[in-house]
Amino acid sequence: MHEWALAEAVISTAIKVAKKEKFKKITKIKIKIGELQQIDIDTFEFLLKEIIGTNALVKKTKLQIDKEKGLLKCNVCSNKWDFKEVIKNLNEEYGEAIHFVPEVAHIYTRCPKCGSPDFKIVEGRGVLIETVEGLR
Amino acid sequence: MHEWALAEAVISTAIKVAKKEKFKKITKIKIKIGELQQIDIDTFEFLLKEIIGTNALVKKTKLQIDKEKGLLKCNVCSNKWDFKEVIKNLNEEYGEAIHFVPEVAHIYTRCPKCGSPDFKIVEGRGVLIETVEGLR
Amino acid sequence: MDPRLTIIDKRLEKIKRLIAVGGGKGGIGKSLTASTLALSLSNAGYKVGLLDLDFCSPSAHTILGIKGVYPEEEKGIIPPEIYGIRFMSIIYYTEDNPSPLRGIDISNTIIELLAITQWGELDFLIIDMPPGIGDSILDTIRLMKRVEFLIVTTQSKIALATVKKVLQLLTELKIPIIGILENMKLARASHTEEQLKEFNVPFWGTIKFDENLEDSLGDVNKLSKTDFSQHINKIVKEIKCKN
Amino acid sequence: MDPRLTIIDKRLEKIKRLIAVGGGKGGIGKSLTASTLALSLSNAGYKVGLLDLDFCSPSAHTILGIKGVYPEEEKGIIPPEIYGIRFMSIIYYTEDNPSPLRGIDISNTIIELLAITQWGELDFLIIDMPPGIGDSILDTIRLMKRVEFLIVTTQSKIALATVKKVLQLLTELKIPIIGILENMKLARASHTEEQLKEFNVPFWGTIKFDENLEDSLGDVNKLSKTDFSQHINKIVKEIKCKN
Ligand SMILES: Nc1ncnc2c1ncn2[C@@H]1O[C@H](COP(=O)(O)OP(=O)(O)O)[C@@H](O)[C@H]1O
Ligand SMILES: Nc1ncnc2c1ncn2[C@@H]1O[C@H](COP(=O)(O)OP(=O)(O)O)[C@@H](O)[C@H]1O
Ligand SMILES: [Mg+2]
Ligand SMILES: [Mg+2]
Ligand SMILES: [Mg+2]
Ligand SMILES: [Mg+2]
Ligand code: NI
Ligand code: NI
Ligand SMILES: [Zn+2]
Ligand SMILES: [Zn+2]
Repeated sequence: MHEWALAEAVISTAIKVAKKEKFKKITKIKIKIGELQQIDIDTFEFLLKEIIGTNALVKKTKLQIDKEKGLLKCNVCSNKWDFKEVIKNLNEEYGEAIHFVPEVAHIYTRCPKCGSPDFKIVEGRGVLIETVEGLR
Repeated sequence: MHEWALAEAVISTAIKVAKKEKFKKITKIKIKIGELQQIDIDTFEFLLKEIIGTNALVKKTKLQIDKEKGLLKCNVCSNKWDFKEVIKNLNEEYGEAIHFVPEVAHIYTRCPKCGSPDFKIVEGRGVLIETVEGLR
Repeated sequence: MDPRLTIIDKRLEKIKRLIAVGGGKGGIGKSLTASTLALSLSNAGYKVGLLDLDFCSPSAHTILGIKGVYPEEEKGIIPPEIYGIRFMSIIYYTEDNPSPLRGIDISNTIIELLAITQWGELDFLIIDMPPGIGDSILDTIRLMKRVEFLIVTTQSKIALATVKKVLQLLTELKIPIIGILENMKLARASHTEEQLKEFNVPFWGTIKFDENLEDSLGDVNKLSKTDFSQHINKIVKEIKCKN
Repeated sequence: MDPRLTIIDKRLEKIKRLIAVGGGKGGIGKSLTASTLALSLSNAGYKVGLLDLDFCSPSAHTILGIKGVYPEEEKGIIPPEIYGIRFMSIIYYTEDNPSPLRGIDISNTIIELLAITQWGELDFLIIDMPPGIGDSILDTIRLMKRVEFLIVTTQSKIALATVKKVLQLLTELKIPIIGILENMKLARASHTEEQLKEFNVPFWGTIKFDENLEDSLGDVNKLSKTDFSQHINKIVKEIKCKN
């Protein structure tokens, strides 16, 4: 459960935003989880709630967690592809490495069109906070 | 007049686009020139026309050249600033170096708020083609 | 918003000192210095971590002969402890494969590792820097706010030209530089100390070029007996775990 | 749309061969090899260009003793010619200042230099690569489509580990590798040729570690008399300007 560290990062960041915005309560945190990181949404929600615990600022916060498609684009041939197609045939060990550090996709996968490791992770890399909403 | 090389790149690219799009004539090329590169628009237009010469594909093309503000953003303190403010007090020699290679702005200028050389050139770096329009 | 950036301070909060071993130029002995420094500090009884930030040429594991270990997952990543050193490296995820990472990927990898690694309490975190003054050094400065640098150089004018640039940059940015170490000294006279005097950084002495050093790579017992390690041991006596 | 990308092929079109000197690891002698190779090819009567792509530690000008020259502006940038070598380096724009460039900036600088430099007709363009397998090597491969690599290594297991990764990557991408050069050989036995045999790349011999090489840096006359240059001269006899 290394995802605990990322869940803690999400809650810490939301609290930091709340302090800056002078929120008395955080009503909603919108989170995107990129497919490269292959984090189970239910698990992540469970961890977020565990970390929130009894913290009054976030206790009743609605957690919206959406998947973000893993979109890759080749710097050599401009081809774009979906990480979902990659993961289907990916050795489990490599998938696990990408789960920890999404950038190692450059090591274990290639552009399906031209074979290059030189591609951009356009979206769907990892955990992002889209919005933090609250009441002042 | 090193800008000739960049003007040639613009016309070559427009012709390449025209061939791909099967244009018989290019009617308009919309160009943006970023302020970091400090290229005079009239000069650039003159060079473009010189390169176009009698090439039928581009001879009657309308050239729209707009300036793009040089926007920089600090990776350390998130401060954003305008390159126009920088250039006012910049040693001429440094400005000339940035004219050739805009990235050397990281050598001769700093974030005005925190003093860091670690900033992003968000926009206004150099010469870009926005659109190439044509008739089939 | 990138939530990882907020949590890094917390991940590093129980580390007393962060020392990055740099110099800008490649092949001057940064990795050997970082590795033996971590080893020597650990032998001196300190709690030590070692973070290899050279993702293209990770070398600390080769120098210390570390293999077959892997981090544990527990509220993040817990680096395995070898010779008393908590050791973190990209090799756990890349193994021996080439890692063609552009700057943006290097930056993201550094951020990820710093966000998920649970170092716990440490007296020292030693950071082995790659060559260059690009993403790695800029992120080290940006994300590890208390970082101090130990600078390695050789007497060659090629190395000195680069080391001067690194010293100039760190000085301008007011990053503490704890010392300059001259490595691979040859029989010919050297003017390194003199040439770097203007930077007002303590000169931590000279390590000779050692024809036989290669034999000790990968074997910590042999490594500790080299003149290189002996010199580092002397330095360690002068370093305090609270700055 | 970035217009610069379209014009690069044209800028390189009158160059017969492009040879990048790489190896992944720093401090193995890439710059010394690239510089003496350019010099030797020029002395052999070829038209030669030298492009220093190490923006953090540009060294070719230090090795060849080039200073006080600057490109001319004429439909782009015309590199100054010294010892018959058309020489292009970031130093014209950075001078001796530290260049804190992230990967994206390195990439943009390479693209800009390739788009504006008017090399004219050349038999050889020699490219001095920085360490790493990041933006510089990826852009070299992407933008200079006919590039071939000359790989430098030392006998150290630290260098070999990285060089193997570079060879693996280039082989996978079907980039021609014209030779492997072993540099800085010490008295101890070396198994470099054997260890890299699997890559099926011509082994271009071994250059000994030379205690006195440093004295020749910056002076092309002295440089041409070193064993290093002599070895490169022998290699040059085997290289043809049309592949
Ligand atoms: N004092 C020394 N004597 C001989 N060889 C050395 C010495 N210091 C380092 N080396 C060797 O030089 C090479 C580069 O050292 P390394 O620590 O990998 O440098 P860097 O991390 O700066 O690239 C390695 O092969 C290493 O074994
Ligand atoms: N054969 C050799 N004998 C002694 N010193 C060498 C030899 N080859 C290179 N050097 C020295 O090693 C250092 C690194 O060489 P350099 O060409 O800058 O390597 P790189 O470009 O791979 O970083 C320089 O100080 C150089 O003078
Ligand atoms: Mg897991
Ligand atoms: Mg001008
Ligand atoms: Mg190293
Ligand atoms: Mg070099
Ligand atoms: Ni996990
Ligand atoms: Ni100009
Ligand atoms: Zn591709
Ligand atoms: Zn700032």
